[in-house]
Amino acid sequence: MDMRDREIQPASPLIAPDTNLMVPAEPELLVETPGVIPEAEGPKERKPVSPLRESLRRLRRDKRAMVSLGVIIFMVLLSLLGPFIYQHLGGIYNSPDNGPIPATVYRTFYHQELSHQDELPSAQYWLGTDDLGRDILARLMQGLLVSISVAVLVEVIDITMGILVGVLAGYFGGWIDQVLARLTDIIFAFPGLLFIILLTGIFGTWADTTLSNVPIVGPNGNARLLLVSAALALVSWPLMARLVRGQTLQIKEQQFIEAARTAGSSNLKIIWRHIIPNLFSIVVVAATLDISNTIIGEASISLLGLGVQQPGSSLGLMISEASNAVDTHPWEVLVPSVTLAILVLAFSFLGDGLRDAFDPRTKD
Amino acid sequence: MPENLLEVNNLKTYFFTRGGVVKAVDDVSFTMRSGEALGVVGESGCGKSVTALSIIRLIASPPGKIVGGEILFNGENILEKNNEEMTELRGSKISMIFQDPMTSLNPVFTIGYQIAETVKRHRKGISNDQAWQRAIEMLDLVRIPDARRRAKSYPHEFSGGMRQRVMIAIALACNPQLLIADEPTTALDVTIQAQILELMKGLAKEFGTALMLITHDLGVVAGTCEDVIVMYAGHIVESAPVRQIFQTPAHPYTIGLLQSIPRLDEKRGTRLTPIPGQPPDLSREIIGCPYASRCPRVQPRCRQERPELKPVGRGEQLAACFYPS
Amino acid sequence: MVQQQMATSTATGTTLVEVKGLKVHFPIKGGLFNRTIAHVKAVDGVDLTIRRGETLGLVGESGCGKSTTGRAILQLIKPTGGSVKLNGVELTKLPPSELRKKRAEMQMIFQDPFGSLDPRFTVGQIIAEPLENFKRGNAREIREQVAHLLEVVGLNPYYVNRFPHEFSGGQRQRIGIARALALRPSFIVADEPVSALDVSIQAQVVNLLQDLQAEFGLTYLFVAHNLSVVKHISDRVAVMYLGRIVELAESEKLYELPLHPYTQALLSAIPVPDPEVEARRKRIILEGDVPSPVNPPSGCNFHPRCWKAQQICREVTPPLEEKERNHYVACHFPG
Amino acid sequence: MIQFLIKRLIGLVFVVIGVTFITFIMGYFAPGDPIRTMLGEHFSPLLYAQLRHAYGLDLPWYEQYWNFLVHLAHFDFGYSFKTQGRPVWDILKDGVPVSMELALWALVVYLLIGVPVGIISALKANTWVDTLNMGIMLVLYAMPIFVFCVLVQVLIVFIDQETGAGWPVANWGEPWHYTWTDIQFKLAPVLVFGLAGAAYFARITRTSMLEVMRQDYIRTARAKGLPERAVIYRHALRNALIPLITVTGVTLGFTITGAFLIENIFNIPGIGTITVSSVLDRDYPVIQATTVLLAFGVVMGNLLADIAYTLVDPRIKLE
Repeated sequence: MDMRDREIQPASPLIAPDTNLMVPAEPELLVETPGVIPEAEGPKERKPVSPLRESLRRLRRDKRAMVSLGVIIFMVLLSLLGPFIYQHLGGIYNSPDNGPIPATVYRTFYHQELSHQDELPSAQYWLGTDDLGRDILARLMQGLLVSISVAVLVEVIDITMGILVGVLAGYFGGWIDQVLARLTDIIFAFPGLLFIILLTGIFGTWADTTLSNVPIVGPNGNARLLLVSAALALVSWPLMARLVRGQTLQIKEQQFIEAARTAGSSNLKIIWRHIIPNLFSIVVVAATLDISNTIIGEASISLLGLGVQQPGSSLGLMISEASNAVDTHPWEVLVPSVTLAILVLAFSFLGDGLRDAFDPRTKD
Repeated sequence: MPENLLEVNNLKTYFFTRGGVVKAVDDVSFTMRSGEALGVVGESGCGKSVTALSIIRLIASPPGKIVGGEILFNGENILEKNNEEMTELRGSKISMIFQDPMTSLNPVFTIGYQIAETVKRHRKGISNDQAWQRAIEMLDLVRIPDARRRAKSYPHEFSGGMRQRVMIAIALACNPQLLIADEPTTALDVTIQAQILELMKGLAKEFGTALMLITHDLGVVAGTCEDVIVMYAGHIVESAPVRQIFQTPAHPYTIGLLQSIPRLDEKRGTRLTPIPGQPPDLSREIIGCPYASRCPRVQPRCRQERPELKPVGRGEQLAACFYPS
Repeated sequence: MVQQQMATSTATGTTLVEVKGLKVHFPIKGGLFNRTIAHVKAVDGVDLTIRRGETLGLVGESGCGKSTTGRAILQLIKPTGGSVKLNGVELTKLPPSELRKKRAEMQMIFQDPFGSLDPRFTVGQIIAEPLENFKRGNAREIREQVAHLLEVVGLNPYYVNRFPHEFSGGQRQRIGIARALALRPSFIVADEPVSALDVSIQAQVVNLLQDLQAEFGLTYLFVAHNLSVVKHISDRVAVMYLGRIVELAESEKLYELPLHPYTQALLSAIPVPDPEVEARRKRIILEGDVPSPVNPPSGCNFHPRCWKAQQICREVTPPLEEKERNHYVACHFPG
Repeated sequence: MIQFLIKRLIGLVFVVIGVTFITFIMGYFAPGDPIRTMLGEHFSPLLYAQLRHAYGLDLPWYEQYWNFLVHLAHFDFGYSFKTQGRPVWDILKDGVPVSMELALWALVVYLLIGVPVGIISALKANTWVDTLNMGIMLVLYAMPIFVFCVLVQVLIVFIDQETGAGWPVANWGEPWHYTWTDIQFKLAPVLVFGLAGAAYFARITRTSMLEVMRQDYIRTARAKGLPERAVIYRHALRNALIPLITVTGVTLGFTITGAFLIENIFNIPGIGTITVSSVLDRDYPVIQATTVLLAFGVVMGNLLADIAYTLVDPRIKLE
């Protein structure tokens, strides 16, 4: 998971930085200058095209990215609204163990219906049940909710810290830059997953007791999610900061920064109005690609038994539970695996699409 | 032996891009004699580099493609040659040097190797040692001091001017008949430019090589070339011996160019006469003369018909204008 | 006639900018503990006075420190040493807030028409930025000023909401000029303002700069490597070599009678678009490259390439002295 | 060169100290008492005190850390908490060869598949060959590695059921032995691991190759009349491979991280499995040791890559 981040490091000679900052190398062959205004031409009704609008237009033409965006929106809606709709669509079931129970009970992700173990999809359980008779679809939707919440939480921290530290380090240099450099050195030598394993492994039981009182996320064995998120954010923000730092250094060298200083703008204003808006595209791309890492990271931790605990659900936990019986019930391991793969691929494709949209030249 | 070393007839090189077809070179014809020094002048985007790359058949394809015309080199049409025959020709009969000496040499090979490689490629049966000796000889010729030792250096150990000398050494190593120099001094300082031009001129004479010098700098042409071609928007607008171009320019664009650049020997207080507007977008269809929108002498006819390159009555001078001066 | 008037007016003009012993040394880090192991002496003791209303050309080959000099005068690069006075006020010792106020009086026009405009700002925002910083009016007044400035530089105010990438190089350079004019500065450093433009567009911008100077009474420091353009636009020209000024004279005089060997070589190296002149001219072809500013040659730093060099040139740095009236040269054997 | 090495070695020591310090601090502040866990419900206070002293846990934290560093300098990782008195090295020594074998073969697959696929894609850029190649590589690259493992397992199960073959879905053979049974065990994990990395290498190689093919010196090589073969394999490839050296160094981090999951799913008794179980058991000395080993491996990998880089690229001087 470390490697994914590398691919967008500006330090690498392979990757072209934000186009909008670049002078076209070969004007003679540069034919795609979007409609330069000819001097002879009088004022015409034509909307000004901002670089952002231009990028979004390119993104809309990218089928793969748009399908991915659709998949992501669908998964988000599924995880948020899915359980309520799903529980309304089922009738009363007469359980041999529990008597008559409504769908709001047996279609929850934690209800164990031992009369229905290891079943394939049916009208009652749309995606079948697991070895404890729990509804796989319900668990899947809960797992998605976990993945997406962790992703959002981690990215918020990641972007905030990354921009804050990265811009300060890049713009002012000095001790912040030194600290950041040392920090990223250590993180590169300390494989992210290993660190997260240590943190969650060592503080997991503590989190179970202390953090389970936190509202919303606390109950249902999800207490460790906060810990997992914190751990994921802790290893991802220095990389974001390094990326931002590199980009800031590049923007800082642009003449428009010097021009702003000549125009009497203070450092704060230059950072706020010139540096940060120009970081927008690279941060959005990096964050989108990083969501994939975060989701994989959370799933990996749960897979290793250090994340979400029973009776909670997570895609990683589902895979881990089902993989013991992969030779007898492959269906149970396929469902969460494929869902996870689709979710992660969607974010990767969207990230790739965003990168191309912001910088059409990378697409060769 | 044919009369002309090079004869370009109705050359058309287009670029097929998402934004449309860019007619970078559109119906260009000219000739070069053996040993002649020809200057091709024009602003960026006028098609001068594309013309040169078409002659040596190094147009990046896609998006570029030579869609029409013929290029006769020693009477043979280059456009009909296959790839293998073309590689035989490149570097031995036709050589080319490029604008940016900083990036034109491969950073991981020594200077000597890069010269010797060309020699090895084109001289059948030459030994590695002999090729290396030739490399050192060439480095001496382009006046790189201590050539024997410097041959083992890598490009990054050389300055821009020195690297351009190495490029000249590579280009001339096999005694080519034609040397195409695409803005060879644009990236260099004036004092270095003077060194390089002097060297190139001298060596071309010595080797009997015809020189095609592509530049945007009219001054460079004036001191180096015998004949001049002026290009604009993919067309040749004027061609003439160097003295005529500067003394009696016929095309309004040539006149405009001459009046818009400050001269070192001008009297103070003179004012420049700029050419208004900017060159046309080549991805759009141009009807009539491409210079019509900027021309001070424009007539209705110029906007409808495209003028052909015709003699303007002063010997070898040709201009593509209905109303030449 | 015109010529003479100009000469006298510049001769009597009062001093606007005074530069003394300006030095800019950039440290090179390296070694085991990333300590400074050497300095790039980009600017190494420059003295200049710029008179009110004149254009002083600053010319030299790449790496000679001419752009750094311009930036150091504007305090965009902190000078390592020396003094810069604008209207009698010492700029190098001003605290940052005071310096920011001073920026209204001194502006810059940049080389790169692509990189000098923030791609995410509209033309209006770009030109309004200095006006907002200095609170020159409310939103409506600033809008009016921006529209006026666009007209002044020959652009249609209709395009105020367009983004830089929708303009050609020449048009962008006009936008940059409008921004520099916004605060009505008295002094403008133009750093290679036309070198990124096509020849036919260069003349448009050069003429515009001259017109604006007449209209607003501007003082220019015109930095460029193209001596023909510098000579055309400047009243006086200073020639730089390896961080020092080697010759300074009225532009006509410098061309007619250069005193420093480097200036002579430089002038003779510039091609003139006239085959007759080219055929007649005698070329001085300099040997070798410009030495590294990390380790400049001792004494007169031009001596390794100079055909007149004597022992004294290797040992003693010649000072910039007035050898003729208003003609300064730093050479032991001028002429 | 010497100066560069010294500089890098100082950096290496710094990083190892940083890594161990973080791990140590985490262990020190971890909730719970390892000795108490070790002794179970019933114990005498005397025994408790003795053990605490034996493991040095009664010292202030800085002394504990200092002792750890001193021992580390002698390659002494101390004793395990879980299995009392067993040296940590004794626990690790079975896992290390297994993990190294897995990583080494995976690296071979990275290079042997990833690099050629990347080159082919770059040379056929934007044709169907490229699109297909890169489509597959993108999926392999973006998919979580353990999902890939699981899918392969499902596939093996399916094939076993259909053909009656007894291909194993888990476990590892004898390290560095290659009988047919060993190969059967090792093939799936190595391929899964290798292909995931190969996808990354293919992408990097393609980008790098395309970048190089655009360079001016490639045009020069063509203008010299070199045949396309020489242009690509002599002039382009040599330059395109330079960034790959750095990537290979960086990949070690990925290889280690990936190994944790692969070993978990395929039930391979490597260092990853040992780490995870020692974390679950809170066996700090073992955790410390594995962390140091892995961090050391990564840093050494980067160092070797740096040295290799300078050997290939004449522009870089080690200063």
